[in-house]
Amino acid sequence: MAATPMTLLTALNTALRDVLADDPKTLVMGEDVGRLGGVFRVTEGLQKDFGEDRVMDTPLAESGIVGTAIGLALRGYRPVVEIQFDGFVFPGYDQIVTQLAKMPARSRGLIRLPIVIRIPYGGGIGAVEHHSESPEALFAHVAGLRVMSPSNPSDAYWMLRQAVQSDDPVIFFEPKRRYYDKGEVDTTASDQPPAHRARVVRPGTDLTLAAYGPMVRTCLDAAAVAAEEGRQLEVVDLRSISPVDFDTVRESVRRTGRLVVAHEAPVFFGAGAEIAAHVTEHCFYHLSAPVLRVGAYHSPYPPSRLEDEYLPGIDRVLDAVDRAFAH
Amino acid sequence: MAATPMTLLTALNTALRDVLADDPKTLVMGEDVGRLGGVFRVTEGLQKDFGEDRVMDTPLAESGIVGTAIGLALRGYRPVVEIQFDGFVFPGYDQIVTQLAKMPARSRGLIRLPIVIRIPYGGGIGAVEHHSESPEALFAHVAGLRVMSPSNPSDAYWMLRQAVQSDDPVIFFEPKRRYYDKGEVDTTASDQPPAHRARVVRPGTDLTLAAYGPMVRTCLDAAAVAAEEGRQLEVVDLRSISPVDFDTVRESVRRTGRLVVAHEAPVFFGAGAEIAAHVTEHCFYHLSAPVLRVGAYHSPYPPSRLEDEYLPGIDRVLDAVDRAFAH
Amino acid sequence: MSGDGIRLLTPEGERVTHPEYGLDAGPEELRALYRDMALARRFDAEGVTLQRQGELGLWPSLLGQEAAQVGSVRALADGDHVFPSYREHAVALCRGLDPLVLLRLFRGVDHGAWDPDAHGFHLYTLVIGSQTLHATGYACGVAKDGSDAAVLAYFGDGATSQGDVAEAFNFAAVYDAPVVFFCQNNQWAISEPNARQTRVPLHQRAQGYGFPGVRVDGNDVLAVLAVTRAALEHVRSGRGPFLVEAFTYRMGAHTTSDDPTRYRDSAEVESWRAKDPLLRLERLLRREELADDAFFAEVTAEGEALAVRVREGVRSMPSPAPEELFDHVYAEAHGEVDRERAEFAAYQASFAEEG
Amino acid sequence: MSGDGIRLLTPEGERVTHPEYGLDAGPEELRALYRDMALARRFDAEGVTLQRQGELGLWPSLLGQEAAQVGSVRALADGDHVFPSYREHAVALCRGLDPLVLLRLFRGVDHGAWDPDAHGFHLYTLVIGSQTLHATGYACGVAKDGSDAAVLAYFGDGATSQGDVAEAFNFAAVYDAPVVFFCQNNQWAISEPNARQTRVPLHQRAQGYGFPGVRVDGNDVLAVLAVTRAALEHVRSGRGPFLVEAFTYRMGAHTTSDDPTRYRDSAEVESWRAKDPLLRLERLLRREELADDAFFAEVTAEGEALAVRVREGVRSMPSPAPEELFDHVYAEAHGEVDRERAEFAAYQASFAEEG
Ligand SMILES: Cc1ncc(C[n+]2csc(CCOP(=O)(O)OP(=O)(O)O)c2C)c(N)n1
Ligand SMILES: Cc1ncc(C[n+]2csc(CCOP(=O)(O)OP(=O)(O)O)c2C)c(N)n1
Ligand SMILES: [Mg+2]
Ligand SMILES: [Mg+2]
Repeated sequence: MAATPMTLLTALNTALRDVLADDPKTLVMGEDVGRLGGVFRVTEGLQKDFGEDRVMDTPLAESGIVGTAIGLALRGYRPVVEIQFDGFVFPGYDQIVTQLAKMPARSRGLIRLPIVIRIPYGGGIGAVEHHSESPEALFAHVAGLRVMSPSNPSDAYWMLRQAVQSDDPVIFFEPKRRYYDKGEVDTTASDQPPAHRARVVRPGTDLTLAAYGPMVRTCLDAAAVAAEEGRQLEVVDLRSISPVDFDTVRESVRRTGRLVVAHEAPVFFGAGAEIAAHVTEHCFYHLSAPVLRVGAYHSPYPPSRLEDEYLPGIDRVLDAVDRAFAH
Repeated sequence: MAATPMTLLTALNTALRDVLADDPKTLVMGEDVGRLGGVFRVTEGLQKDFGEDRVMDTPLAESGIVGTAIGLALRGYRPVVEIQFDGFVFPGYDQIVTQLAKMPARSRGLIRLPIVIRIPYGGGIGAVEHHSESPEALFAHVAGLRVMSPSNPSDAYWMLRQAVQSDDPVIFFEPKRRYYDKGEVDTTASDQPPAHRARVVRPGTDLTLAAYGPMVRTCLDAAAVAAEEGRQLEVVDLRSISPVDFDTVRESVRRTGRLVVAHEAPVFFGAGAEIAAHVTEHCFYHLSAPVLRVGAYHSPYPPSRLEDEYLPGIDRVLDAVDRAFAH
Repeated sequence: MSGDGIRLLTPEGERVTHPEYGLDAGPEELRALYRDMALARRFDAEGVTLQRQGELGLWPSLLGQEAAQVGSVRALADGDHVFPSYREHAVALCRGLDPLVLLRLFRGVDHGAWDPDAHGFHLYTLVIGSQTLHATGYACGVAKDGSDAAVLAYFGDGATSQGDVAEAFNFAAVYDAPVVFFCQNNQWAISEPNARQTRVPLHQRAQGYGFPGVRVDGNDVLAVLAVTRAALEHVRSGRGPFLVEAFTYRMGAHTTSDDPTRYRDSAEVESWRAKDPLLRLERLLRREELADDAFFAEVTAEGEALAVRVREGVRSMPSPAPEELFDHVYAEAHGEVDRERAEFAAYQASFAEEG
Repeated sequence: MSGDGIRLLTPEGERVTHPEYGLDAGPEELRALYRDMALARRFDAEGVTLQRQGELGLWPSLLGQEAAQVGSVRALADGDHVFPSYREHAVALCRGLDPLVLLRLFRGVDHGAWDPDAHGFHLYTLVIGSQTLHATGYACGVAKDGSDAAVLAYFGDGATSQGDVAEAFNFAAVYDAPVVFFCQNNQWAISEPNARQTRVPLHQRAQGYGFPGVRVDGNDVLAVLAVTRAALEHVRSGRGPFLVEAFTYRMGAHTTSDDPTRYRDSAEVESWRAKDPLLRLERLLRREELADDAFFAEVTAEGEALAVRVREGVRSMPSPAPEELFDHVYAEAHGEVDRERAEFAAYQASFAEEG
């Protein structure tokens, strides 16, 4: 089968449909994932086709959802959990950090917990409080979790499939403001690189722009603008932030000599810090300028009328690029 | 009154006693803080002297503790909450992140939540799982919280007093393996620098060692060893990691040209990343070597027989120092 | 205690008695309750309209829950304190909150930044269940103060599944906190019916924590008022918390983003329309000739005036200044915020220069 | 249902009947129960001793809770699955876990890394209450599998305050999960007595979630066995969860780090000593001549042999290899772990070179 155009949302739905069909041990669970198909419709139609036993509406309790998913995984199931919005993952954070992340190491590998926790995340959709956050750094610091975020429909499909297949717990951040982005998805092209490999999505020679999830498109757009001004920016889609594919990033930076990291999350203690610190340590003599970070401010996600100021857009990315060249 | 020698533990107990005596709105609450005086005895004798209404044994539920503390603060009280061990803060994480940190900004400053959350943290005491962790980065990334950790008895006393006095929520990390360290405390010397100011605890010229909490002593010991080898390391006790006193760190690094950051927490996405990223950006041309980070590994805190390998000790700090000089 | 719960007014508008709960309400009070509900309903409808017109980002309609909200809030004394969830618009109005202040949240101008002390009405809380713990802590503080104020905490049927609500029940019980837990069981948590949240009627939950819980017909404003009054009296007397389950129905969508036809039958909605809270009070007022057409016309006119004020106010609502991003995060200076504020100012200024 | 709970054997060793619960136990079974309890007690005492000698980092003694643990675990079938807390040493022994494997946790050699499937005995869980949700999810899985296995989840009186336990109760109730929640109410959560955790007897908690809860005399191994059997039968039949509150007493310190004289009276401890679970079964066995001195001597000798094996095994327990730090964090390769493993190896090698 050739590639089909679909939205990122449909790609996710298709991936879930395919994993449910492939493996009877796979389950989908969360608030409103059944009859309603989730508030974003990522799970649309799944309960109808796979039954209430496989696609479970749960009580409204995130700790309960994650905790029971762990129990189901201990029994041999592979739950794919939906957290309704980024800001509502925290009641489940204890189960994620103290149990899901640690139980495999606690048991010296005797226990594996193949659980995927899907979290629609990020802002830019004009939502009320708690519906626009980017808490990925709070998971990446926790050993035992894999943390990833696709930026386009094809990756959404394949990375979710890989996440479900992985025997490790995966926190799967879905860029909700890109749900309706369209792209080609070839559901038969199973020779995909693993989710933890970054991808150069636009080659360039003058500066490396690293991003993941919703900011990849922003960075591509920024690179297009910069190209008009004669600067060739290389854009790296990290795809995964635990682990980070530093090989790809270092290789790029050694060529370009400059790096800007962009994410929606606040800069302070964000993913950009880890990437800047690591790359600087390992590419010290290749850098013509310090690694610069672009992200939100050290302030809670603001009311939506301020989100354009809060979130880094093309202009702020280009401003950082300018500053990197000014060095 | 002149300075008195006391342990860090006694300094904390004295600070709590003094704030309870000074302000009738101050409360102490948590599991076992009353009759028992806390599992470490930080609250010893307080319930006896101030009554059950001011020093409250709570049900065993961290979300409940933090959530009711917020309610008490809304009513005008100033609760000082004890979380029994680092690894048990996570059931309360949702209330801390979504309510405690955000309610002040949510209300545009109409609400202030002067709550201190004390957390004995860090390893090296031969404990079982969940009793040795260093989760401070998971709080520092969250806007609205202040995050600090004293390294010695005098700071323990004064920083805790300042934390209680602050109108902002403070996550107060106590270096439990330093509880029995002794030092001079002058409880009358109220002209203390604010908790968010770092302090150069050992001046030096060749390299800056930045640390906080339990690692300050380790770094001082490392600096003493290095001095014998003719290297003059400057040790900066950060004291606070949200905010970080970058002025002091940059000033030091501009003089020494080299920086090593050490903490017990895992390096990956840890506080060292933020400090390295920031300092590199702002001192790019002053650095003779990349900023190096020393910390634990990306692995859950291990069984105690492995903690000496897991935790950074003097040798690992000195190894990083060597590597910084090798550049 | 099963079925629709304690009732003092039938859907047909007839007053009935209950062995334990009674209400001695004169014509004026009855008319005032009707007016509260009617204004809330009109305000709510305007919220839906404004959202459809793109003036609001979101609106969670209270349609159908007017009696549950008005009956409960009108049981309060001035010094009492309310902890709402996010759908308590009628409660907000009755507490005296300016509706335009409330609408700032839904327009995205702020997060609902009213002064909780001004009206004894805490901020809306969107993280399900969180506020029940704040209410409990606040109530503990009230008791410590020796005040005889009481606290009223609102939450939904879905919220009862959250650990925080269970912890709030237990803390309140252990500390004898003067808090009434008021659950508006509107049968749905977005698309999930009660059966997905609980095995038993929700008021039973209280028994397991050692305090009383009752179910009241949430569409009967008189019963809600009577039961909430009794509950408040109970908690004020130092006997600890009390749970009221108001059995009602969410007539509209969960919010304007929701499409309830995907998950529930219109027959169910229709069956609840017959129990409409306003209609039954109107029937009583008319049958007993406690209000005439002029009264209803007046209330309608008042509602229209409110709607006009709200509409115009929302449309002309100023957006916040971008610098606000940095202003309220901390009470005291924070180096990171200060640095970012300065960078932001410089960045903004660079456009001014360019432009 | 109040007081000490359902009882089939008095502290004086007399069998009594109960209208709902009975136990048809022959001499062999009674002796086996005694042996289980005696071996657990001896093992536990050795744990305390080894900690005092510095061989273990910590030991949470089960002294006094032998009947609660043995009675409940012996009600299980082979394919059933246990989710313990951290004090269920008697349960572990009865499930067939090698005591030396268990002791690795307390020596700091591992975190308690046994294979949960080998004995239907999950890992110890130190974060209070967490395991009740795992048990519930596991039970949901059991039901999905169409298996008639049951799940038994242990937790303490303090744990009942945690939101996770409430959520577990509710999930299990809503999903009709075949799980018995077994609360060992040993009266204390470290220094906090029941009164600081709950307003009502804990078994009542279940009612609020719509499933049965009973209190059993936790120092009466026969009653615990009978009640747990009935509870397991209940959950196996598809009728959803069941809560058993075993009313018992923590005779020792919370753990070896604790000093209970700071917060409780010795008179209270003494009053519970009179209800000793072993003593009362011994009295029964002797009175009814179901066991003789030789039997008791044999059990004592067996206990001593166990203690010797444990002592020697602990002392000669190898420490884990440092590389283990990196081995189990992920099932599949993770770049950060790989890099740190390599750095660690190089760093270790640098000492070897130097030395
Ligand atoms: C912790 C948390 N999880 C999920 C959500 C998303 N959410 C918003 S409202 C809602 C349903 C709430 O139902 P209920 O408590 O019955 O209140 P109602 O909306 O019916 O008034 C959900 C799941 C949330 N706000 N908070
Ligand atoms: C979430 C959490 N908070 C705090 C602790 C510290 N702690 C360990 S045991 C304990 C008391 C537990 O009491 P209970 O549930 O009655 O069990 P018992 O120890 O009596 O067997 C506490 C507070 C913990 N382990 N986990
Ligand atoms: Mg509802
Ligand atoms: Mg106990």
